[in-house]
Amino acid sequence: MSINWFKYSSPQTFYPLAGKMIPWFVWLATIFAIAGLYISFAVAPTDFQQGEAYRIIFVHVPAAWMSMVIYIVMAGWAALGLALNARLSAMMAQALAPTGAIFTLLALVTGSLWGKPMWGAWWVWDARLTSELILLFLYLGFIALQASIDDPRRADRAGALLALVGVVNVPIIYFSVKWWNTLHQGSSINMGAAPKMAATMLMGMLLMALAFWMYTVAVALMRVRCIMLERERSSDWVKELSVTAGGKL
Amino acid sequence: MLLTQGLACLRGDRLLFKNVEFELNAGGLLYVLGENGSGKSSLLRMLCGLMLPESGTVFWNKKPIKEESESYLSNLTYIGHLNGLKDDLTALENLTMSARAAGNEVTEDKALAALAAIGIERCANLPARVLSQGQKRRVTLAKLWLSEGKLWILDEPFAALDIASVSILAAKLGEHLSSGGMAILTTHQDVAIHAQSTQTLRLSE
Amino acid sequence: MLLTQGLACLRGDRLLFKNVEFELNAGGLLYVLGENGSGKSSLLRMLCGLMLPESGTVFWNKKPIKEESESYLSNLTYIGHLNGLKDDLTALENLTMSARAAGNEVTEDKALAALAAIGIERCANLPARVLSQGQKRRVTLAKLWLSEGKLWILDEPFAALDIASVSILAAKLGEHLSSGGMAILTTHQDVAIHAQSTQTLRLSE
Amino acid sequence: MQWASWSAFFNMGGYAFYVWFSFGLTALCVAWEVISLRKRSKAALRLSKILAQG
Amino acid sequence: MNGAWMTVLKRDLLLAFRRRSDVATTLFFFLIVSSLFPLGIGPEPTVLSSIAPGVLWVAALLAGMLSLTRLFAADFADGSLEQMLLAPQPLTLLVTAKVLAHWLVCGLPVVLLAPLIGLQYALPNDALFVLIISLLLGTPALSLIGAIGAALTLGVRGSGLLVALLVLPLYIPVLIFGAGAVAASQHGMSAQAHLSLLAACSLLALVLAPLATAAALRISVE
Amino acid sequence: MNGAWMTVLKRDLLLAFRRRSDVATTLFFFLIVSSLFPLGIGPEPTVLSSIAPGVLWVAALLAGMLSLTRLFAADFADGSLEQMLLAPQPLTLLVTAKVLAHWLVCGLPVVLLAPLIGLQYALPNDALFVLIISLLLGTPALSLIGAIGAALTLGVRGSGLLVALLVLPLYIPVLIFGAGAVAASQHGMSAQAHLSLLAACSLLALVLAPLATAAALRISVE
Ligand code: HEM
Ligand SMILES: Nc1ncnc2c1ncn2[C@@H]1O[C@H](COP(=O)(O)OP(=O)(O)OP(=O)(O)O)[C@@H](O)[C@H]1O
Ligand SMILES: Nc1ncnc2c1ncn2[C@@H]1O[C@H](COP(=O)(O)OP(=O)(O)OP(=O)(O)O)[C@@H](O)[C@H]1O
Ligand SMILES: [Mg+2]
Ligand SMILES: [Mg+2]
Repeated sequence: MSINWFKYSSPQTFYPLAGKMIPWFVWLATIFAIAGLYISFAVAPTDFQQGEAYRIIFVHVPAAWMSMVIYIVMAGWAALGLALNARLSAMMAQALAPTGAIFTLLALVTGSLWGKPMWGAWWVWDARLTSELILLFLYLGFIALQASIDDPRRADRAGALLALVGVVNVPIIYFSVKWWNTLHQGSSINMGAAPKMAATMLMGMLLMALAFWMYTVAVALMRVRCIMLERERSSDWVKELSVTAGGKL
Repeated sequence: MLLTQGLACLRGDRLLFKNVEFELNAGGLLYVLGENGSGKSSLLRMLCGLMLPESGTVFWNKKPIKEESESYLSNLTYIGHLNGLKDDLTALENLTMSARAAGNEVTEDKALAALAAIGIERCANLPARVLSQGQKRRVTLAKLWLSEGKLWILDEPFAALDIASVSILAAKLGEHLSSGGMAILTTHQDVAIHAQSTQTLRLSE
Repeated sequence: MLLTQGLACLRGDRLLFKNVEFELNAGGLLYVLGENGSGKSSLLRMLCGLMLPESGTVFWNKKPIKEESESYLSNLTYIGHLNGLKDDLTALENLTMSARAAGNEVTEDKALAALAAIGIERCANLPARVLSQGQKRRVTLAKLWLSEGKLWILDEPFAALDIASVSILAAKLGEHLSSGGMAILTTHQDVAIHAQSTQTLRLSE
Repeated sequence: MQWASWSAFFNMGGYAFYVWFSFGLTALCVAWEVISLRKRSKAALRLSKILAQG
Repeated sequence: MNGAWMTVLKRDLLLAFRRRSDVATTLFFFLIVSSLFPLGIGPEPTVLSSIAPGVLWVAALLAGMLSLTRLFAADFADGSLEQMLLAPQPLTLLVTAKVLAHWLVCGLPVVLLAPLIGLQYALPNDALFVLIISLLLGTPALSLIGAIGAALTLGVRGSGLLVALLVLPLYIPVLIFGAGAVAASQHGMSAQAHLSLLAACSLLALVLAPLATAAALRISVE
Repeated sequence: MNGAWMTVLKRDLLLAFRRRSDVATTLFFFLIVSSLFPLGIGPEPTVLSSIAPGVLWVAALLAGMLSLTRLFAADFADGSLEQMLLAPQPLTLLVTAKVLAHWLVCGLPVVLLAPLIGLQYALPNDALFVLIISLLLGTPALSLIGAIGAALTLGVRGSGLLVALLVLPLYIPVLIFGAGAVAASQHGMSAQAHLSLLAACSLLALVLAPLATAAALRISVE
């Protein structure tokens, strides 16, 4: 109760605060990543069916998880920004989108790289794959919309609305895609058939997911700082900052 | 009846104005003056609720217009820089349909009378696309003769009008004010309007 | 050197002007005056060959400009209502590229000097989108300092300029004329330009 | 330990291309994102410095 | 209330009537796009009829989407949109009137033209019938969802393709159920389930899309 | 002469780089449209691979055409087009520079992205290779022909779909030879003949289209 949230939600005070938080998240991400990589390459045993290729799971699944989590978090920030007319929330939503898109892309690419040796095809029109592809389109739409509106306040609100519409649609899309696949013909491949995961594998995936998560926070904070600098370019605090930081440039 | 508190407007990264405050009561007229680009149109759009203020509130009958939206809007008549005419509809169709779309059930006769009042009944059946700039403006302004709202917000209503039409419009404004209406205008011209109380708000950079 | 015979201009179904004739020789300055909408810009565009005249001909060195197109165009510098700046390029990039695209090989230093001459070297590296109206106009006009053409056709070059820039530009025009150039201007402002021979062409409805 | 030798490790049971491409691409994306953000922040500061001094 | 709604609908229909050529353009686009495929794929009737549901639905979807860019653009440019926002009637309601007018003018003709193209693709009769029904049930959802995109991209630069990027992913469920219905009937199965889902999509869109569109319009006008 | 040409090319490329998101939109449109078809038609790999040439070519064609509306629009609005017309260099030449820039920015990426989508459609490797070659040979013709349409519709209202009407019929030969080449290689035949015809189309367009575009630009600017 005693914290004045409005104080922290002004860019001028949040900028240095974010600057202090970033190193912490970077460290956490590094530690989790080292632990996760250690488990994925040194501890986890070879899979008797898939051989070593299954180790892709340690980036694929966390990336797929993050791609979905980030979209939800992004829409949450967007909704908050729309409801409270809070600029910082909208900026956070904007800062998360590119990272979300990157993880979606990584899930797709690593999935394909896994699919080729396992299924013999780079791509099949499976429900999960297809809906991940559509998620990528949703991210790209959000980014493109914001990039093509010059007035930042309008860009924020338009983007937020789009993110919300997307969130309503994601489950519909997911189920329709599932239906589409099962009604036409049984897909010959079923990803659920992956072997029961040993605890070590789960551990590795969780650690990698945590690393990605911390990385996401750090990068989002970095990006939100850039957005603040660009938007408040002509405000006094940015000018002051740019002059004092000038020596380092 | 219309009251503002601490209005501020940010466009791009420029603060156009801040702390704009005034009170407008029945019969009152408010001029908003300033150079090109000083934020007059932005202020009027804020008063209508088309733009959200960066900070501050607009009150109608003591309540924020956000909460009183329906009663406020049914009392408001706004005419902006844009005429809102459809090139492919005739002057009469334009006037009738825009009044009806705003929830004001007017007959064709009434609309024709309004066009006559501002002196363009001759053009009633011409498509808007062939009208001259001033004639277009007058079709738009004819809406004022049909309006039942108390508050008129007009952005440069005299622009593009010839002298005769300016005085017709000024007389209409005087009549509206003397019957207890309110009006907010921007203008770059000097026009005499008869009002009980006249205020001036000057925006500057 | 520039001569017109019986120029007429039809816009929509309105005859804006007809029988416009003049002769402009080295060192000569021609003012084109008239109300808004009287056809000044249309005339200048005709002189450039951007618009075909309804009737009449424009001659450059005694030959119709259609036949002499390449030599005419390489002697011509036209600045219209529109600035022709790209929002996403910097002022310097805009200036250099537009000069080069017109076949005038300029170095960056020369372009910078031109910007400095008209007093906006400070903005050289800002994207055009963040410039003010007057600054944009000045970036466009800086082209005159790079121009090697004999004939300058300028549509309201003084609009949106502040007083200092107006006198800089007027001095540049005087210099151009005294070194044997020619200029055709439209303007609504009263600016003193030093010229050997000054003509005035008034368009009216 | 799983691996008989470093070369076995790098060979990934014959799936080297797929595994290392996946992990490598991920690392590349992370590095690119961080570097481009640093660049962007510097550019923003430089521009507002021009604005502040000009 | 009702009067304002009817007026908006009537005005848009009248305008469309005065601008018949614009309407015709949408139809031609649909026609041309769906005729391009036989040219690209080859004249084999069995192949053509097996891909017909998908191709026709995608063509309908593209035609609808591209005609949508115009839905609010003219109103935005000439100031009518501002006046609509200032009407005391709820904006959501007026939006439905505009979308209905758009559907009557761009959606319905496509529905009526589709069987003709279906014939070119050698679709059997009952599949043609299901095609019409599915388009009737599905195209309203396309118009409604598309309206959100059109409202969001008002006054945005380079908007032509941006609408596509925003709207096409949201169209996917409609496409799946719509094409699925026709394909099911082609394979002798019942199209019932798909058609019900399609209707559900349209209903949901009818409830939610006008709200979102109204919000988007308010943002764009600012 | 060469300098002006290079400058126009460089400027357009630089602008495209500064407006990356606009460029990306074209690519995404291509991606989305070609992903819609499997959703409409079904996931069966054999069916998909048999229609892949046609679908990919039609999608490339639509993406190219829709991105074309922008080719001269910005120059027209900000006055650079006037200045281009007044340059002493022949307008036809400068037009080729602009079209080349457009192709590098919108056509080439589509060519490079196509094999990726071809993989999704289960195209075999040599068909993928022919696909790339055919797109490389054919897309320049698309850009060149589309430029005529873009120039003709400058400043005309509702131009989005009008361009389509003007341009799509002219695209048909390119589509037939392009898709034909890929289909031929899929069926184990030589794609040589189709590819030569495609190259001929592009050459012909290279000779004629800039002339027509320059003429159209002069008319539009008046
Ligand atoms: C382009 C191809 C692929 C894409 C887009 C993709 C997408 C996804 C997504 C979105 C998830 C998260 C789903 C969830 O947690 O509910 C996931 C999880 C997973 N994927 Fe993939 N995938 C692809 C290919 C593959 C392949 C080829 C395999 C293995 C043969 C695979 C195995 C898995 C496994 C085992 C999981 C974890 C399942 C779970 O946690 O329940 N994926 N993938
Ligand atoms: N979307 C926007 N982004 C950035 N700046 C804007 C935007 N819209 C308007 N402006 C700027 O806001 C300022 C105020 O505009 P406004 O239309 O309110 O001026 P005005 O006082 O009505 O001028 P006029 O007398 O010309 O009508 C202008 O300088 C304009 O450039
Ligand atoms: N395409 C067109 N069709 C019909 N009429 C046009 C067209 N273009 C311009 N006009 C009309 O031609 C007239 C002359 O326009 P022009 O731009 O030459 O005027 P001007 O003298 O330069 O005015 P200003 O002082 O405002 O610049 C105007 O009345 C305009 O309405
Ligand atoms: Mg104004
Ligand atoms: Mg003029």
